[in-house]
Amino acid sequence: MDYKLKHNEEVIALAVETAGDGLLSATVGDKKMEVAFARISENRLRLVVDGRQILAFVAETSDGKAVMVDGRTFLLADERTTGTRPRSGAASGPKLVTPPMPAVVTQILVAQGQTVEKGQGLLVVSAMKMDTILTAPFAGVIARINVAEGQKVAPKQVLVDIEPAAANEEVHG
Amino acid sequence: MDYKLKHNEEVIALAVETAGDGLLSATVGDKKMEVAFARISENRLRLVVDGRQILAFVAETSDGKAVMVDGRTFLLADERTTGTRPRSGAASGPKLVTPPMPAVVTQILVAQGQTVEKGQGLLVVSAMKMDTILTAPFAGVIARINVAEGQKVAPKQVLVDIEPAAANEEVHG
Amino acid sequence: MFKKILIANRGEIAVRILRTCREMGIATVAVYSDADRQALHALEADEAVPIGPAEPSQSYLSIDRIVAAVRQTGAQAVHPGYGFLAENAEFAARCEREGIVFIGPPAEVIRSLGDKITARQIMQKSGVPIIPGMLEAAHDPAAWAAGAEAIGFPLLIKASAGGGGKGMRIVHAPADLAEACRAASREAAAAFGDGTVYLEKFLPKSRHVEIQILADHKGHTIHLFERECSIQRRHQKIIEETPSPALSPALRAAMGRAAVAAARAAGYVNAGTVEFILDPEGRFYFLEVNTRLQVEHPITEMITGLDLVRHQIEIAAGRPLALTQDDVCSRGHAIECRIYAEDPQQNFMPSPGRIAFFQEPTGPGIRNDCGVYAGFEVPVEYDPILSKLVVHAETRELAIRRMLRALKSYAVLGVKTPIDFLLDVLASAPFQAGETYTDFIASHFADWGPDRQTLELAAIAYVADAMAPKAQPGGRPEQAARPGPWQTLKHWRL
Amino acid sequence: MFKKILIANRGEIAVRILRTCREMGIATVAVYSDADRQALHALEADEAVPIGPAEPSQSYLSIDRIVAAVRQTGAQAVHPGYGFLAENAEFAARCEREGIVFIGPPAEVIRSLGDKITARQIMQKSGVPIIPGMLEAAHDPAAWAAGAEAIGFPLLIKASAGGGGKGMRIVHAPADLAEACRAASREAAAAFGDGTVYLEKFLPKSRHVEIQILADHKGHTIHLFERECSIQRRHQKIIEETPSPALSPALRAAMGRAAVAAARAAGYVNAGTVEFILDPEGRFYFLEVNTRLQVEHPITEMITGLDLVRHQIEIAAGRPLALTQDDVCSRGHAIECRIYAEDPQQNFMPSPGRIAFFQEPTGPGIRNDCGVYAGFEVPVEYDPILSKLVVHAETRELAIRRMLRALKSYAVLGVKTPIDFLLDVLASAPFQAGETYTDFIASHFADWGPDRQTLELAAIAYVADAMAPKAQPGGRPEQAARPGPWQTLKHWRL
Repeated sequence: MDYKLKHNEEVIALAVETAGDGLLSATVGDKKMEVAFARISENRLRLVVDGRQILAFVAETSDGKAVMVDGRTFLLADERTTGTRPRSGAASGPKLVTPPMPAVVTQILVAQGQTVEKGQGLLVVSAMKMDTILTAPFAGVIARINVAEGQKVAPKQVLVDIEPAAANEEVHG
Repeated sequence: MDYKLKHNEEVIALAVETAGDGLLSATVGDKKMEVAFARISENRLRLVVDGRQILAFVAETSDGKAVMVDGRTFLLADERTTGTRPRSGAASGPKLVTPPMPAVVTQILVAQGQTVEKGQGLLVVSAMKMDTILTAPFAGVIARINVAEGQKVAPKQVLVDIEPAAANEEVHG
Repeated sequence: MFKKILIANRGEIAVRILRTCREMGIATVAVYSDADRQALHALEADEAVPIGPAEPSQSYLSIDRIVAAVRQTGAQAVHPGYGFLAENAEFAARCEREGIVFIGPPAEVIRSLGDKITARQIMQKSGVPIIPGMLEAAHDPAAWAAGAEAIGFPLLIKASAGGGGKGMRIVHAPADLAEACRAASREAAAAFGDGTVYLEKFLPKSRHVEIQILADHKGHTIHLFERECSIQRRHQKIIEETPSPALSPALRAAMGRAAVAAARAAGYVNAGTVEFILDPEGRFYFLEVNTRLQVEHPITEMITGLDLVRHQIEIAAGRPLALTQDDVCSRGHAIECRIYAEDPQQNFMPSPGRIAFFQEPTGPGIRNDCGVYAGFEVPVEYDPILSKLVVHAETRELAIRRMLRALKSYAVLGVKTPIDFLLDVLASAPFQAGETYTDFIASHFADWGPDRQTLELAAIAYVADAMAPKAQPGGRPEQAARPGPWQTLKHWRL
Repeated sequence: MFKKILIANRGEIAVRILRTCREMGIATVAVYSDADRQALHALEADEAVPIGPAEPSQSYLSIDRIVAAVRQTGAQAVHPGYGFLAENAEFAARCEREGIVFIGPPAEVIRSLGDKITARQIMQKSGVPIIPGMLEAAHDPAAWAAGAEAIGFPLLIKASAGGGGKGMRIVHAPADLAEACRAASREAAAAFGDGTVYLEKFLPKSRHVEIQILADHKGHTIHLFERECSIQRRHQKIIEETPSPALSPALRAAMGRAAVAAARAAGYVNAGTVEFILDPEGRFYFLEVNTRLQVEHPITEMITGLDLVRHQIEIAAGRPLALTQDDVCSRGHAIECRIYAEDPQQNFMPSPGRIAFFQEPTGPGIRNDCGVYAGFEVPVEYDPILSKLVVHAETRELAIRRMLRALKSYAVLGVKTPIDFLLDVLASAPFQAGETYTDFIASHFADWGPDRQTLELAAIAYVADAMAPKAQPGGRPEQAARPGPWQTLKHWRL
């Protein structure tokens, strides 16, 4: 069975063969690994990979499975089951006005109908004492402001709609 | 609503009135307590009892609920839902040949058909490096030995049946 | 001694303070905002008082609400922790007026040390070396130019009321000076309500070394050695250690004396920290005094064996400091790693959210000052610190190894943390060589990315998790359910 | 240094040893019996080798199987922990023959110190005070009577090969002597395969004080101060502390010197413990040498800041001990409570079973050496120790308060533990006064029962648990599911 697991923008392809109860072999790139595995508890697995025993911690999150091995945690999602890409500030692309993390809108710097330059500050969001200015991804006119000051917002949520100035297509989300 | 909770051999009677969502008043003996409560997680509850906040830990076990408050753990069972008494070495009574805790039979000291005195050693069980000799609760004849050396045994399990010597009724369990 | 203390803070520091209170037999009152109903500090206290909405200005920063909570519960003293109202002179003064003991220095001391220009003046008068630069505020381009002329470039613009990097600018050339000063002043005015800025020499290759001090009401002042805090991201410390790899015994003694002199000059009472900049030639300069318990105080506790919070409370209760300088000795080496909810791959952007799984490291010489638990929703409104992982061992090398082991066994799933980043920093040659300068992360870890090989193992774990039978409703995995003697027993004759 | 070490033990001590190995960069091999497939030590090691059925004689006590596991994994050294094969001279000799490093003293030293009569002879020859009594084995009533005549009553019969209270009898009158000797001899023969007994004076009001020693291959031997281990139930320690409340600095120095002399006399190498009986007049007598890491070694680590397991491994690797006696100093006070799976209400009867919920205490100065976790089935076959809770603080009083706080936050549900019993012992006046004699529990806590008032609170918690909404399948309690902004967000336009 093949798995395609997304990690950030990258896809890790594994060719997996089961080799009896609690045994599998996995090929990643040109590396083949023999693996024995067993569940210890809901969130803990015991793996033996090429003779070395590893405790892995796994938990479901809203964006996929968080998997920790040797103190390193990765957010992985099965490409087959994810319609959209895993959430990520970078992944949302430069065309949307959306916060990079869950945050609170602390200041709105523009008004509906206002013309903005590319890179102009539109609003300030704050998360955990860190302020971030969200800027216009392209020049245009503010078509709609979808949030108010004090409001909680989340990644992928479009905070401001901009009507592009030039021949650009309109971008919502 | 009234609760009768068993703790060892004792029954604790609580008269409980609910006073809205997450509020109750409980009377134990002649003491009435006002209680606010909320669940934090599967095994943790937050209580405010007469103004003092308490974290309580609760888990289901095979013998009832284990409840920890201030470092003290109690095994409690609702009398209405427990047909038998909570397991306890003492509770099993002196008439049965049964181990006080889960254990392994390490030695059998008598044979079927043998006559035994009250207090005579019948077998040795061992748990966690501690040996315990189980003795005859009354004089009689060994009717049946229900276990073998090396076997795991648990409380309430009758290891040896004794036919009473005198007018005693036969006791199985 | 106090019967009841209110802790005007949240998270790990509130939890840490209430534990010492409990050990001292003092009842504890927690305060919590709407976002913190289920926060650990609110759960673990003897009483917990709601003080308003999530927004800090309406809860943890609201002097009126904190004072009302003190009145309501009958607490005799307030411990402010760090952050929030900890260095707010107005709060300390209000407590003084209302007869509530503020566990920290007098309001007047907080006020004068909180103004950086005033603090520089105090230090200079008492012979504590300060960074070359201005001793007066400057409000116009002419004054800035004159100051810059005397100091030389590169220089640093700083806000006198400042902190946390706000209103701070590095200027490399005279042409940029005026505009940078104006921008810094605007930023300072917005952040602190005071746009006053001043100029200092910028010391590019430097270390941040601070000295812990303790002073009682009788003026008896001692220091508890240094903490090296050079490793920072976004002007915030992320790894601290003590002893500093840069200090000789003679330099340590000199800095300790300077810190005690600085505290005495300011009329300091209670626990405080004197921060210094240390240049590569071993010259040190006063930076500022933090008039509160420092985030990184646990490493000092590890090497001295002292409970700083207990000493704070005892001093606040008017007791004389029983320790002399000679009583205090340093043993071994301690390191702290701050475990923030943040993404080291995205410029340490905050990462609030629900903690789906949480397992703390344990073992000899490991301490984790923690404010969260599995199932807790880390709020977006507050500082992203989840816990401070602290180790203590016989030597620096052993402490690093212990920290590596501890980090490798620390599972935080559901929010991002810098644990894997910290693993790579601790394992790096420059860190192990003690080359800990303030530009450390920019110099060595600017383009850090996660470990490839472990990513592959994690992918395998993902697959194994999908394949391994899941837990039954009872919470017991199926695996453990293969019939063993204990399962079988249930069906036996009872 | 070794590349790989096999840990021939289980539970908390195996976990503790493998952590130090990991910090030293040494790969670890765990061994486990069928009952321990899911045991923590087997999960945390780099490799885990099954060695047979649950029955100790066929797994952890099987020299052949342990040696086979060493061969199979290529380990260079074996750490035996405590118990099982730790003081088995035959196992140490087998390792020596096979070129496997045994992390402990030479087999010959284990052998001679394991025989109590031989050990007494060695000590007497080198001037270490021994308990008045016989220096030769006695096998018949005439010899017993002669010995008793010289010693006086009450006296103690002891098995020369003995330990753990087996083959031990107190005799108060000459009439009981012969029969008691015969019974003790039978018991010793059954337990140790050697029925040799001897007689000693019985010291009724005494303390058990032991000295930790470290010795390298060059004969350099130091001591790491004492541990007071008087509080015992069923001849097993349950609370240990250091410093002992009974020792003056002069007595501490004298006992330290005696312990070093004892170690030297025996040709001791590696870590060991010299046990003494201390009478109320401050006279001390050699009891025995434990030729292994002691269960209660963590309290010594707390006050000295040293990692004893690391020193054991370094000595075993042939390194000279870098420490001198003057390098070692004691700081603060440390206490250990042993958390057994046992029922303090039923004469500390073992209580194996499944741990349904488990939450360890945390905070400054707290260490919990632990071998179990939530969901683990504590096996019936082995020692009932679950963990050792250790605290360290500035003074004895503060250490007691810290331990009380730690115990109050330690949740072990599913098996019985003595946590509430320990709470009452630590809070008692005789314990706080340092009146810790070996008869402590019999004298003060013979009819202990659980706290009534807390039982009522627990009953209320039972009711609240029945009433509070239970978790949804996702593991999140319904309570947290009241719609907040983060829930709502999911339905927003993406």
